[in-house]
Amino acid sequence: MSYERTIWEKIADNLRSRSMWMLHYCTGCGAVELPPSMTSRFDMERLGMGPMATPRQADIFLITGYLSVKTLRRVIYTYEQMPDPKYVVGFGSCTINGGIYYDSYATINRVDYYIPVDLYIAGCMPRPEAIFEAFTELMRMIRKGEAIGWKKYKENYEWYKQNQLKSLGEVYVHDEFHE
Amino acid sequence: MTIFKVAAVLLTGFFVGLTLEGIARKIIARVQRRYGPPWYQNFIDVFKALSKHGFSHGWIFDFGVLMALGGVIATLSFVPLGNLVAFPGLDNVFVVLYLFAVGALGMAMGMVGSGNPNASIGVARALTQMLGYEVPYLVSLAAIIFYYKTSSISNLMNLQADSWNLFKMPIGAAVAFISLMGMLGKKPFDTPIAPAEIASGPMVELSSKYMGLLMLMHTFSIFVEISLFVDIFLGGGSYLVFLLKFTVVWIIATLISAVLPRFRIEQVVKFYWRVPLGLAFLQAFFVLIGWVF
Amino acid sequence: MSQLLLILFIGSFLVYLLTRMNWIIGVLANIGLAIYSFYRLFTFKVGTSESIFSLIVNQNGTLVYSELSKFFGIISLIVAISVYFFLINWLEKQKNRAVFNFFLALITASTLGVFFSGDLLTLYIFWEIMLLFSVLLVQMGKEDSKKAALNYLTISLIGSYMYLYAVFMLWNRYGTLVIKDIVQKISVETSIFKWAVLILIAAAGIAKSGIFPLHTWLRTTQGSSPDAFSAILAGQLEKLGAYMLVLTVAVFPSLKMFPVLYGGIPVFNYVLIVLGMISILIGTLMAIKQNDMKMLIAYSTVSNSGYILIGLATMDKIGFAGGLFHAFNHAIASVMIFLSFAAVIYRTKTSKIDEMGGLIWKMPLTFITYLVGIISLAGIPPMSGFISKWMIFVVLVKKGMFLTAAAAFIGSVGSFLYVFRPLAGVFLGQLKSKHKDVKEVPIFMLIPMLVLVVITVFFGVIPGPVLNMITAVEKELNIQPLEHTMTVIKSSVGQWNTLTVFTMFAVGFIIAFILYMVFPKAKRIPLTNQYTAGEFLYNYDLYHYSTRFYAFFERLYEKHPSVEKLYEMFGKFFKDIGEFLNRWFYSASPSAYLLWFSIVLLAIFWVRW
Amino acid sequence: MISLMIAIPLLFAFVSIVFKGLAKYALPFIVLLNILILLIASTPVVENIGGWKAPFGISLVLDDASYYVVLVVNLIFLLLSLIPQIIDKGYDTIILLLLTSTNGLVLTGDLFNSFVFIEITAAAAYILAYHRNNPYGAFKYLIIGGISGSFYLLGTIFSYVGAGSLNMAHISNNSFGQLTAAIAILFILGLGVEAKLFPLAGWVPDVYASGSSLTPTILGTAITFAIMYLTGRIFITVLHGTFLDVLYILGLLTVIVGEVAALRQDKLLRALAYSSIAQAGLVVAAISLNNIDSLTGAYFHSMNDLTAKFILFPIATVVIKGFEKDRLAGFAFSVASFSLIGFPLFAGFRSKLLIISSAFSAGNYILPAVLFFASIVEAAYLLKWNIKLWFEKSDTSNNIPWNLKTIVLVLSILLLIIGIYPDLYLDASRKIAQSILDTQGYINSVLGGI
Repeated sequence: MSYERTIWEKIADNLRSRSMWMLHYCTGCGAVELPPSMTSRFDMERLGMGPMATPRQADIFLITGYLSVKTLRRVIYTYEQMPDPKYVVGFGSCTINGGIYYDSYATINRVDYYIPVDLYIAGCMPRPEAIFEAFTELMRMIRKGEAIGWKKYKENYEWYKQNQLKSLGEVYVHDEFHE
Repeated sequence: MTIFKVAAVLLTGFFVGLTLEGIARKIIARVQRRYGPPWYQNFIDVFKALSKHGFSHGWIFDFGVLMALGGVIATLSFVPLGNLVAFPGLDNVFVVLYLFAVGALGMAMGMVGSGNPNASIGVARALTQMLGYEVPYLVSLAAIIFYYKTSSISNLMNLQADSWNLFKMPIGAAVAFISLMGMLGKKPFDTPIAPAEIASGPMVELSSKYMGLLMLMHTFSIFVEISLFVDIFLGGGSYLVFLLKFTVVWIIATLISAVLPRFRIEQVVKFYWRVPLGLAFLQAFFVLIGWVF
Repeated sequence: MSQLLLILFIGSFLVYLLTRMNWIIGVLANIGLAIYSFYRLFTFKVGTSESIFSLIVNQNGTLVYSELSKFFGIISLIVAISVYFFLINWLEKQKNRAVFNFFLALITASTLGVFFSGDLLTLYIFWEIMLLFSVLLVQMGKEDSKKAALNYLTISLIGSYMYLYAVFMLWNRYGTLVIKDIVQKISVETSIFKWAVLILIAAAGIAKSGIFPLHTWLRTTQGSSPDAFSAILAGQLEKLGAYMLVLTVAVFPSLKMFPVLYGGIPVFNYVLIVLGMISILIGTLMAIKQNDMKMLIAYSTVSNSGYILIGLATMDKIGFAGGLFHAFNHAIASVMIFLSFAAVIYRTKTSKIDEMGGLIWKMPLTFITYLVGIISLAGIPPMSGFISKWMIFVVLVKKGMFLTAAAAFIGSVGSFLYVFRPLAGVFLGQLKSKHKDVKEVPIFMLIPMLVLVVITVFFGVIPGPVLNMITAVEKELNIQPLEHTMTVIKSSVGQWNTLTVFTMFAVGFIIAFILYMVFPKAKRIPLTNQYTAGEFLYNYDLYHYSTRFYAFFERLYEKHPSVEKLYEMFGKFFKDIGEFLNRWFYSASPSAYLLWFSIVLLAIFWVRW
Repeated sequence: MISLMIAIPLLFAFVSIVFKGLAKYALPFIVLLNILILLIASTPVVENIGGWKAPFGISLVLDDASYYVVLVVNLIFLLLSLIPQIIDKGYDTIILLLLTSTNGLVLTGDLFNSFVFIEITAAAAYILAYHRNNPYGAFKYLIIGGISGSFYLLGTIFSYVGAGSLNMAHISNNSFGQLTAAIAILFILGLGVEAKLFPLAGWVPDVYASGSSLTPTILGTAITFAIMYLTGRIFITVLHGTFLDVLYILGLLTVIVGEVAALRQDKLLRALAYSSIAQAGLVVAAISLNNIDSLTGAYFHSMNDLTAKFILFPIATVVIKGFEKDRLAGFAFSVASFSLIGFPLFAGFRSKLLIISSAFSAGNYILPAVLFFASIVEAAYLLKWNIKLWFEKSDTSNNIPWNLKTIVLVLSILLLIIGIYPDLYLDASRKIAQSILDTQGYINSVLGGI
């Protein structure tokens, strides 16, 4: 399902698909797959993609492993710091259903409940070929205007917030020592 | 009439600058035995960045970015590109260099205005590095101005019709090239923008539109610096010959920067005030006693 | 002129009485006096000379109104008027206000006296009056201003007494003290005499404007004196030093008197240029280290006085004009900066850079004044500061003085560093929680600041009027005048047009503004919404980088020899001798007295027999 | 007639032992009587005591120099008498004795007579030094004073052996070969202690800074001025300028040492004591230049110095803490210290100017340099005290008696007037200098043309 877009939106989406800057949230064991995708064998840069140091400059938010209650807060905080339009890519089975840690008390089993994920990459740490297949799929979705996770987050913001509070209690941790 | 010349200069700066940056990324990729992005990748990046809905940190943040871009555009308009000279008599070397400082100060003020200490550290490093590379550069330029008795860039360009300054004053040219590397902020001297240490330094809080404007400013500033070097040391000549020389210098700079690691900031100033400054004084001494080839 | 000076001196007593009654009327009276004398400056006909009270029995003091005194008089009165306007609100928090106002009025009167004086002794008298009352004013500042005032007094007295020594040498040899006659006589002088006289006279200028050997008082005095007065000190009193340097270099024709050493510059001027170079380097490198913002600008005054001295000493048509114009720019810029600091201290009660931050959101107009001030002080194009620095660069390069040029470049690029430190530490960055309720300074403090901003920008774009005054001074001192039109400055090496630079900057700004408006509007987020690598911060006061701002650069010259410690050592050395004398000679036992008694007896015997 | 100026105060001094409180209130009238006698007498007057003709008997000489010196000394005593509260119970007789001996010292034309008067002054000074229980200081002053008195006596004896008589004019009339060197040395040592020259002036700080306001006020001003006159008289008129260069060197040393020692003092009175040493040294150095301008400058400077000291010492002893309460005393204190430093528009500036220009015209470049060094150091510590007293927060400052306040105010205004129209002091000091320098005139007036 895709929203109708103005001509400028179409051109912008086309540009956005060709130059995607990534912010790696390197948690768990997924991060080790990213260097091979950037170096000479697979070379992510030929698709116009490159790693960025701060969320302010990033378009894609790569979550590369399992999320615990503590790290989910950081994910939400960073997600809200990224400028629109932003896309989230879940990396590996840990983000899909908690992976091998699904039954632990602290693991977040479905990232989708808390922040809108546009694309999942299956595999208990997918190989670079799978990553590239996913990225080309994401580029197609952006060009077609189907990657609208950020719009969904804005529209049903309360639902997401409610989920987050239900599992985390409070997103921004208030530390009584400092107040 | 000058409006068209200025427009021509700015458009050249925009198109040639961005394509050359794309080519540079291609060269670095090939040096690392990668395929590398298409040559027009930088155009896409700039317009993608401009098209996003970013965040602003208050009026000083916006004013700083505008002042930066405005200052650099003003500087570029004064720089002659080969025989395309927007303001024939008024392009004084010191005016161009210190007008460039308006852009630097604007960016510095805007970035620190964002309130992020990474930005302040980055700007402090940028200014210290500027102190490093600016002094030898100005001394070598002073030697040239003293030799040719004129400080207007277009005159300097025409006066070296017989043999380029590169051959007349090789030491001065070497010093200027090392300072050029510092000015461009290429790899050995990119301490202010070190992504690993201070999260891309001043650019830490730059979201969409501001990132795009800063990339434009970066392109224009690269164009100003290298065209200054080409005009003064490589003779300039006609417009296309100028662009050719520009590309050659740019490729050499990229090749050097592709293989070198990053200096620490103390080492930058210590290096600049020891080797290039010594060479610049040597060159000045040679000019004084007339040893110009 | 003597009538104007009389009015000013009597007026200052009047100001004292008025301020005792009600301090606002007193300040207004002070402003009235300053504006009246500013008006009278324009009505005087250049070249008139009058006589003033006689001192040595047959010698009559003379007052001469030359182009030079008009130029410097205008600078000091612009500074005085803007600071007096500033006092309307600021004086409220200063204790014993009447005396403060009284001394300020006296200092302005005696400064004008110095500029008008036609003979060396009258100049010395006004110089000493100004010195005495400025010392009494300096010590009304913070607690350690008492020590600073004594330090300032000692060094200034060293300068002025060396000057008096030279005056008497001249009086003894030529029998006259009027500057015009001395100039004729001394230019034909051959012996070592003229070296000694000129060095001694230059000493007064060096002490007052803070050039290398006698610059240590500036840091402590500016640091602890009352804020409004440090603006006067930097704007008005430094220009006295500049006037004295003009006296030694241009009025006494150094070109004719000394053999040319290098690049058309006489030997004596070259010695001054070396001092100027050293003070630029010291001023810049020490200013980068300072944490107290007023001390930082004090060191920038040392560096800028170095520029003025180098400009003047080159005695070239561009260089001399550059030196004078830099005196004008530095006066206006340092007054703007000190007034903005006074406004900040008026509100936040501290002058340490690392105790403040983010004040731009609370005091935007003060920020604009400070910004324009540092752009002019650092010499960046759209403002007037750049024109004078450009002139000095051009003359140094034209004459092939590469070492001095390198020092000038280090000074100008270094000034970007140290002017940026208060900008980033005090105004930008995170707002401290204790400064949450800081308001902008009252209106009467803003008016002078903004007027100075307009002046700087105007003379940055159209330097014509000031350059006309400077060329008139150059004609008077028979130096070849500078060719310039209202906005184009020509030199044998190159020329540029200040108006085109400004218009191109405006065009560039408009282009950027259009780009800014075309693309989607950005959402304004609060100051505490920062990229913190995912961490939750609770105390945003600490999330501000301002202590040891250039730590990496300062490490390069950490163990530098400090001249201040050297002078403190001298002070202590004198005190130790005093201690030794007191113990051995004065509070000793009677038998010791007899010992010294007999030693004197033996000494005379031995010598005389 | 002029011998009455010595006789009456002496008479009242003895009478006052019998009637205890009498002298304190008689003092003003005695001094007024002296001044009256002076005004009547027209210079030059030579009075031979007991009718004996000049070279044999004692003759009191009142020429231009001694006229003005005695006038100044008596004016100081008059001012002192106007503030009776600082004169303690038994000390009024001592003051009368001091008045007699100072008048005698100045007026006498006879060397031995001057020795006698010096001893009386010194004796009175020892007792004054003991004022406010300062036993050790007074004892030290007694020892060194006695020794110097004996050297002065030796000098008189040698000159008697040489010239055959004790009359100053007669001694100066005939020269006695290499004996003059010995006489000059003895007189240097004899007068050096009283004139506070460098190694000999050890006693000054302890005596002046003993805390009593009477001792420094009178010793620092009247006695010093009389001694300066006597040094001039003996070394220039009598000994025709032998050993003046030794005096010059000692004077310079005193200036430097006095200033440097003053820098370290943390008590105001002691600092002022050192300042008076330095000023005395400066005056002696100026006298030793031996030309009309420098002598005028020396005495002009000495007069400014004593006026300033007459303001500084009483205020320094009375006011311990700041001037918050009484701003008038503070104003006077500041004016006095500015005149002492030599800021323009104050009296001190004029006298320093005169000394420097005379030194330069005499081709001497060292004295001005030392003078400038001295003024820098003096400015440093005097302003330190001024700032400390004016601007320190202080509540416990006992108030100054009204008559002292009026006198001090009048004197500070006088200093200001002298600063602008110096004729009052300048003419007096010029006359003193002229009459000291023309020895022939002195001899003719005393010996009546033999």
